Amino acid sequence: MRYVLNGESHETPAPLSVLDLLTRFDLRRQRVAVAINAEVVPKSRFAEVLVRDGDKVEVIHAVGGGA
Amino acid sequence: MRYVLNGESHETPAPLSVLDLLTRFDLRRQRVAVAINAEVVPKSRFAEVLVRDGDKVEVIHAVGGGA
Amino acid sequence: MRYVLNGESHETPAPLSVLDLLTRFDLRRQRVAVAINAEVVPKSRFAEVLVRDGDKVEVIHAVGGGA
Amino acid sequence: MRYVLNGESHETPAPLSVLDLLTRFDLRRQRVAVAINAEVVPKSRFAEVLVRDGDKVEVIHAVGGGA
Amino acid sequence: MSSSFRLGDLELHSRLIVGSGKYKSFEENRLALDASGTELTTVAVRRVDLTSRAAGSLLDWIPPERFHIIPNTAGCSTAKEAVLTAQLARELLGTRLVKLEVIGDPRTLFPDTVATLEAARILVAEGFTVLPYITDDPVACMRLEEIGCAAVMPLGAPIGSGLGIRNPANIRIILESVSCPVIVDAGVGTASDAAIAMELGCTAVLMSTGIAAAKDPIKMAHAMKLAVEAGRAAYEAGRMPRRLHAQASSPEQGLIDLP
Amino acid sequence: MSSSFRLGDLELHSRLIVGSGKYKSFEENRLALDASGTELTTVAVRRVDLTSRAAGSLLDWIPPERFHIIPNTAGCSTAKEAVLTAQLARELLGTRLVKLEVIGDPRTLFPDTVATLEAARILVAEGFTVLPYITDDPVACMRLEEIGCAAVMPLGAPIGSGLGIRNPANIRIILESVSCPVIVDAGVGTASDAAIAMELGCTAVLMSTGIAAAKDPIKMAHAMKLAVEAGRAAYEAGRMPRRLHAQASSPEQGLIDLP
Amino acid sequence: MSSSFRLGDLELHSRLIVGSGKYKSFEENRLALDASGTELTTVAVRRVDLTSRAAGSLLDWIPPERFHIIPNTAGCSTAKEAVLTAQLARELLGTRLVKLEVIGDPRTLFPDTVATLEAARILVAEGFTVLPYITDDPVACMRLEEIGCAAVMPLGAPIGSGLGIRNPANIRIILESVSCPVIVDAGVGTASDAAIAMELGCTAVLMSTGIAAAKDPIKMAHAMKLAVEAGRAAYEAGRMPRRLHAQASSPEQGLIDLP
Amino acid sequence: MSSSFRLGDLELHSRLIVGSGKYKSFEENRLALDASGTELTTVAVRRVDLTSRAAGSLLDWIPPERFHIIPNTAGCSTAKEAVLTAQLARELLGTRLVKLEVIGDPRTLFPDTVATLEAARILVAEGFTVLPYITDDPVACMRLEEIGCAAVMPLGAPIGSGLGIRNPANIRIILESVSCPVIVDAGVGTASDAAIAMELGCTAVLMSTGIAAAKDPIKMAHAMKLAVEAGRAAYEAGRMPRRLHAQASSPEQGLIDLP
Repeated sequence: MRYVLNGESHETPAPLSVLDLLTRFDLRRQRVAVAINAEVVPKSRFAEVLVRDGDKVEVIHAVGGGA
Repeated sequence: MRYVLNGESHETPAPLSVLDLLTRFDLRRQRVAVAINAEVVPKSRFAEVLVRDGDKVEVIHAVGGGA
Repeated sequence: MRYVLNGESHETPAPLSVLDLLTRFDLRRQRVAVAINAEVVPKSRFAEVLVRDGDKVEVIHAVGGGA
Repeated sequence: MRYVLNGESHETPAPLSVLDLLTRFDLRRQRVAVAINAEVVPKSRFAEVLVRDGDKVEVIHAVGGGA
Repeated sequence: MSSSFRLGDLELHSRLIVGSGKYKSFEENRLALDASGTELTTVAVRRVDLTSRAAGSLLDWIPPERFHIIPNTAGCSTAKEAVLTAQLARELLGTRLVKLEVIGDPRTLFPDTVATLEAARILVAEGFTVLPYITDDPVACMRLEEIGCAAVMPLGAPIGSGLGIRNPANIRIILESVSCPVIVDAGVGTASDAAIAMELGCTAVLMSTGIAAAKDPIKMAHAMKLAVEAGRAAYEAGRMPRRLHAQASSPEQGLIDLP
Repeated sequence: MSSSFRLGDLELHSRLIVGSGKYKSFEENRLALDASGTELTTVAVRRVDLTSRAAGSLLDWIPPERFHIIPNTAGCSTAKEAVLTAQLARELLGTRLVKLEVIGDPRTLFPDTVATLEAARILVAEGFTVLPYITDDPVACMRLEEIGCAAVMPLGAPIGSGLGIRNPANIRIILESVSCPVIVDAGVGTASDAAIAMELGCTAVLMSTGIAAAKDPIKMAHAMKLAVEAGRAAYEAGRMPRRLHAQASSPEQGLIDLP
Repeated sequence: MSSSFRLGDLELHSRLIVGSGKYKSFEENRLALDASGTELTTVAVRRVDLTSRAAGSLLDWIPPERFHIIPNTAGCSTAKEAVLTAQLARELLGTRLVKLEVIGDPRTLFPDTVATLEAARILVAEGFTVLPYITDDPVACMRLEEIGCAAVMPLGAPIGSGLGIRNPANIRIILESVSCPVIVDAGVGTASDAAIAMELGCTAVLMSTGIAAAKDPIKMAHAMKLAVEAGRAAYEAGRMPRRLHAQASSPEQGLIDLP
Repeated sequence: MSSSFRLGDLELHSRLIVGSGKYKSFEENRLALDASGTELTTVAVRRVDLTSRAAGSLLDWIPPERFHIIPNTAGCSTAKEAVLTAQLARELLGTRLVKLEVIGDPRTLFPDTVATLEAARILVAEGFTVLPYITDDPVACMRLEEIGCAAVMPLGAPIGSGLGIRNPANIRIILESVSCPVIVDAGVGTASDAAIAMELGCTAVLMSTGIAAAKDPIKMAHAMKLAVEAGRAAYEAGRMPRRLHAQASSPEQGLIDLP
C-alpha cells in the first residue's frame, strides 16, 4: 500500500491508523494536525481513522511566519 | 399593450416597431441605441423588431460624464 | 520727579529706592525682576538702588508663553 | 620684481603693464578680467596700469559652473 | 516628439485622455479638448430624457475625425449593468473600445474589483477592447491583463478628489507586474500630478475633474497637455539620482584668493 | 503664452533659468540651453589656468544675442570674495546682474545667510542687480528684499540633491512675505519638481544638475521647459479644490435599469 | 489607560498584534513579544519536516496563558488552500480565530481580493472568526464586513517593505466605510508608522518584520508598544488643527521697551 | 530606560520639553506637565500689569523641585531686547539657561538668523547657557555651535502650525553638521510628529501648542511622552531597511499540497 505523506511517497505492507503513522515518524508527542485527502482528521479520531492506499496525508505544525 | 420605456410605463393599442417608438417620441433623428429586456437591438433592425406587451425598453444616448 | 514704569509715566516728590517702588505698587512679595534704563538691578541691591528723574523702569515677572 | 599671478609667484626684471602681462601669458585675445590686490582693473586701463613689486594679480575668465 | 502607443486597434500620439462632463457648456468642453491636445475622449451613456429635450448633444461638438470617442460604463454597479451598457454603447458609437467602470461604492466611487473582473471577462470574450478602471492593486491589474484587457487603469486617488498620485509605490509595482499599458485614471488635480504619473513610467493619464473643475478649464487643459509631455520626456531622459547632499556643479579648482 | 517678468532691466519670457557646468561638452551644454528654451544662463568665474590652455571657452558656444549670460559667485565663502568676484564678473561680462552665492558649508553648499546679506548690501549699493541664493527662510528673504535685491532665490533642496521642493509650506510663506520675484534655485531633480515650484506661484525656476546629470540632458532640458510652462499655466488656471472623496463627474440621473 | 476592543470572543487591551518568524531564535521571538506588551501573536502552519527534526517548537516558547496564539494562512494562494489551512490550524491550536491571507502574487505578497472574499465567505459560514489581510481598498473592506469578518486588515504598505502608511487617505476612507475594527497589517517599519496608523483611528496594528528585522528587535518591540499607545492616546486626545502659519503662544501684551 | 543628556549643567532624562501658555488654567498647565513626564519647562517674561493684579502666578503651580524652569525671550525682535530679557530672566529665575528666540517676522514667527547669532554671541560671553530657536538651516546651526550654544533648536515647522517635521532632510543634515544636541522646536502637532523627530536622531523635542491646543491637553501630553520615548527607542533599536517590495516573513518551504 502506498500513501503520500507531506509530498513524499511511502510504502507500507498493511493499512495503518493515523496514530500508527505518527508513531512511526516519531510525531506522537508533537503538537500536530492531520488532514487526509484535504479533510481534517480530528485529534480525537487519530486512533480509529485509517490511512488507505493512495491517500494523501498532511501532517502540519505551527511555525513562526506570516504576518 | 403596456411597455416600460426608460423606467416609465406607457400604453399603446397595438404592437409597434422600435422605429415607430422612436418616431413617436421624436427620437428618430437622434443618435440613440436601444435595448429591449436587456438585449441590444441593432440599429439595422429597428424597423422590424417589435415592442411587445410587458417589454422593458431602454433608449440611451451619449452624454458627458464618467472619467 | 518723573519716571516711566512699564511704559507708563509716574510722578513722585522724592527719589525712591527700587524696594520703595515695589512696595508702592504692592509688588514686594511678588517674584519680579527689575531693570532701570536697560540695566538689570540685582535683587540684592533693591534697597540701595534709587530710581531717578527720567529713569525708565521695567518690572517683569514670569508668565506662560513662548515655546 | 616679484608678483603673484593666480596664486603662483613670478619674477620679472622690470615693471610691466597689465597688457604686457596678458601678452606674456598669451591671454591678450582671451576674454578675461583682471584684479590687482583685490581691486578690479577696468579693461580700458590695461595698457596704463602697472603691475608692481609684491602685487597679487588675478586673471579670471568665465567657466561653466555654479547654479 | 515622443513615440506613440496602442490601445487595441487605436494608435495614439497624445498621452492625455480627457473625460467629458462637468463643463459649463458643450463649447467649453470642446475648447478644453482642443487645448489638451488629446486624441481620445470618453463619454457616458444615459437614458434619453423623454420629457425635456436638451438643445443639442455633446456629440455634435466633438468631431469624430478629430477625436476618438469611447464610451465608459460610469454609474454601473454590477457586471451585468456594465456589460449591457457597453453593448449599447458599442451599437451607439460604433467602437469596440470601452472604458469599464463598475462602481462598488456610490459615495467614494471606488471600483468593485470582483465585478470589474467579471465584466471584463465577458466583454473581452465578446470582442471588446476593454480599458478597466481599478484600484491601485497590483494583483487586480495582473488579473485584468491575464483576462485580456488592452490596458489597466489604476486610480491615482479617488475620482474627483484632486489628490494626485497618492501611492506612487503601488503604481511602480503595477508597472513592474504587467506588460500592458498602465494608464492612471482619476486623482490628477493639477499639472504636476500628471507629470508625476508619467515620470513613473505610465503610458498615459486620463483625467476629467482636474481640467473641468479648474477656475479656467481651457488653460488647465493646456497645462495638462504640457505636463504629460514634460513627464514623459523626463521619464525618457532618465532623471538624475537623488542625494541627501549638495554637490557643487562648479569646478572646485581655480577659486580666487583675497589678499 | 504666459506673461513676461523682469529681473532688473531684463525682461524675460521664459521662466526657466539654466546653469552651466557639469555637461560632457560645451556642445552638449549649448544644445541643452537650446532645448530648454531659456533666455538666461549663469556662469562661474575662475582663474585662468596658465599652464594648460583649454581648447576654446564656454562663451564661444553661447551666443549673447540669444542668451543673457550672468555671472554667479559660486565657490565664494565670504562676503568679500563674493563682492570681488561680482566686480570682476561685471567687468568681464558687461552686465550688472549677478547671481549671488555665498556658501556657508562646502560639504552641503548651504548658503551663509549673514554673509549673503552683507554681500547683497554692498553689491546693491554699488549698483548691481542682485539675485541672491538663500535658504527657504522667509525672514532672510524679507531682509534681502528690503536691501533692494531684484529677486530672492530660495533653495528647493540642497544644490545637486535632486530632492525637489522639500518644503512647499516655506515657499508659500515666502511668496506671501515678499513682493519681488521668487525664483526657486537648486533641488529640482525632474520635471514635476519644476512644475510644483511654478504651481506654488514662483516667478521662475533655476536649475543646473537636474538637467546636466540626467541620462539624456538635452531631452531633460526640453522636459523642464514643458514642465515650467505647465506649472505656470496650472497656477494661472487655478486648480480644482482637493477633497478626500470621490465625486462623480457623470450625472446621477438617467442610469439604466436592468430587468 | 485606553479602552479595550474585541475580535470575536477575544477582548484585548493591547492594540499591538505581533507576528512570529524572522527572529534569530525562539528566545528572541519571545523576548520581543514580552517587550511589545502584545496579547496576541500569529503563527503560520507548515508541514512537519520528516527528515530533520527541529530542536523544539515555537509554541514551547509562547505560554498560552500569556499570549493568544492565532494561526494565519500565510503562503496560501487559493481559497481552497486557505480554507484547509484554517481548518487544520483550528484543530491544531483550538481557536476559531484565523488571520486570513490569500496571496495573489508571490513576488510582492499582495493579497488576491477575489480569493480572499471567497475564502472569507466559507470560513465565516464554518464558524471561524475571520481577520482578513486585504489591500487598502474601501470596497473590498466593505464586502468583507458584509460577509461577517470580525475585522478588516488593510495593508499599510507591502509586506516586509517597511514603507509605513503609504496611503493614509485610503485608510481614512476605509474607517468611514466600515463599522468593524480596522487593523493596519503590514508596512510598519518604525515607531512613527505605528503611531500614524493609530492616529488615523485604526483599532490596532499588526506587524512582523518591523520588529524582527530591526537591529535590536527587543528594543524595537518596546518602541512599537509605546508608539501604538502614543498614537491611540493622540487620537483620543484630538489633535490641534493644522495651519500654514505660526501663531504665538505667548501673550502679545506686556513686551518690554528698550530706551 | 534611555540614557540621559545634558544641556549645560542640567542633566535630563526626559527628552520632552514643554512650553507654557495657551492652557485654559494654570491647573491644566500643571496637569499637562505632569502627564508629559517632562523635567523642563519654559516661561516667558513680561511686564507686570500694574492696573489689574492677576490672581496667582504660573510659578506657584510649577514646583521647582519637580521641574526645571527656564526663561525664553519670546516676543523679542532685536538682539538687544533679547539680551536684556535674558538678563532680567536670569535674575528672576536664578538660572543661566535661556531659550533664545529673536523673532524676525511677527506674522509667521520665523526667527531672525542674524539677530539670533548676535544675541547668542553676547549671551554666551556673559556666561549664559544658550538654547537658540532657529530655522532648519545647517549653516546657522553650525555658527550657533561655533559661538558656544549648548544646543541648537531648529524649527520642525512654523510655531503654532502643527505641520510636523516639514523637512526631515534638513534635520538630518543638521544632525550631520553639528555635535551639540539638536532639539526640534516648534511644529509638532501630534504624537507621530514627535516620534519622527526622535527617530531622525534628535536629542529632544520642545513643544507647546501641540499639547495646549489639543482637545484634551492632558491626554495629549501623555501621548507626547510616549511618542518621544517610542521615537527614541526606535532610533536606538535601528529600524529595518526600506524596500519597495514585499518579502515574506514566513518560510517558503513546507507549504501544503491540495489534491
